[in-house]
Amino acid sequence: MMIDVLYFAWVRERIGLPRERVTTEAATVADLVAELIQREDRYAAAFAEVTALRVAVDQVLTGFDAPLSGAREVAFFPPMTGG
Amino acid sequence: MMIDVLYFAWVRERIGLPRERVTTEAATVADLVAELIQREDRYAAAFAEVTALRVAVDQVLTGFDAPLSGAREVAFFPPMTGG
Amino acid sequence: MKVIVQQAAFDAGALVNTFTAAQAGMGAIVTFQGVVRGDGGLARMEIEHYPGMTERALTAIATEAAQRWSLGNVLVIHRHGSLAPGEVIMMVATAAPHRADAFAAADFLMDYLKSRAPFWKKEYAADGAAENATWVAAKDADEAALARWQGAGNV
Amino acid sequence: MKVIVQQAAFDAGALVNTFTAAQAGMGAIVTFQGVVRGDGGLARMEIEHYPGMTERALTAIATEAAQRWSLGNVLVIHRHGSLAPGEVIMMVATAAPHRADAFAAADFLMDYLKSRAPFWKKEYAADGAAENATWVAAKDADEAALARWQGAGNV
Repeated sequence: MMIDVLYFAWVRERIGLPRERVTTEAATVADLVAELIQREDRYAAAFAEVTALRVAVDQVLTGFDAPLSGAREVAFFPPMTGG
Repeated sequence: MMIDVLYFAWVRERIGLPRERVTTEAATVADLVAELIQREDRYAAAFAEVTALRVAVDQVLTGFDAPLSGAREVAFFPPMTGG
Repeated sequence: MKVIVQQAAFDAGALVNTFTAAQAGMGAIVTFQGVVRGDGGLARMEIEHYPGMTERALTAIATEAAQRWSLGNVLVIHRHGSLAPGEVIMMVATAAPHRADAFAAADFLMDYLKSRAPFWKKEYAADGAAENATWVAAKDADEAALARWQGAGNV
Repeated sequence: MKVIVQQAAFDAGALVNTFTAAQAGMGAIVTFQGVVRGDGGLARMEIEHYPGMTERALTAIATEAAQRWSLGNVLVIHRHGSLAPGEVIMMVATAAPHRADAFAAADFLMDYLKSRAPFWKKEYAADGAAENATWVAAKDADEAALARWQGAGNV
């Protein structure tokens, strides 16, 4: 399946791009992260402290164990600092 | 001594005037109330439920046992309802 | 710190903007506005106050708030006289480095203002007859609310 | 209920006045404004957000507030892009029949907005150099603040 993967804040800066289209058979967010880490060092650097990250699937916050079945958009980012 | 006595809200309405100058030797607020009640029925009516009233001596909230020595202004009114 | 008691209507938005612009280093601004509700056919209300004591009481409450919390500034403005439903009765504004202080101080100011500042509301129904006008009774809940602040802030 | 996400500055006072005037039967209006603090020589900050999700998250938080408390209306406005010290970052406004609900809902909105809406702040020092800019770290206290709302309101 094809998924749009988005990166924000320092995750975006470490990976070096704001979004990309990924072809994957990953069953969960965690599986997708494992695949991305294999690709290049910059992904490994961005996902080094996965507990420091947040993830949204189709624009809703969720956990790293969330299934990706049917998902169109997955976003990774640090904890939010709005307000 | 001479004291300005002020009345607000329904206390003012029951007594029928907003303020008056009173000559009194009352030692405390409670003594002053006792004197006023003796005067006329309208005072008795206003001070019938003294626990429902608040008092300020020289513009500071206090209790009915407060001394009047040196006081220039005593005000009686119901609980406040501002805001 | 600024305390204003007046009969005239005020422009709450303009006051808020002026208040916000005057702060330095304050990250949080909280405002509360009290508005006349038209419940039960209320036509207007009259707010009586105690000139002199009103300003003293509001200043004392604002000073207490500034001692309890880390505040950059406090504004209290309260009207008296005749007000129609929808009119703004009063406003408090607090500025603080952090939001928890700004919220707590505004909440505190309102609780104390309601039960400790000398204002009294009289409500007039649509017929406007003085004999049908009624003084608003203080709520036990308002007095009870003060207990929330025992030991709150830097006290 | 209204949620606005924009780059442009907004007139907080004008928005507050419009918000207040639009209420019927609401006795209490609370607003919170977040302002850029110039601490430590901050020259400006950049606020990044997640278009699409931002509006969804803010709407979800506002809806949650409206379910928990008796509210007449909720407004949330948040800027993104470049902001200088003293500029207003965002504002929430709540209208309720009674002040306790208006205060609690505004406080709740802020806590959730801070930790659950996808905004990220990057701070630039006076030299403006991108390599010296730092992402603001989330505070443990902000996450902990959410626990305050377990079971609060009509839930």
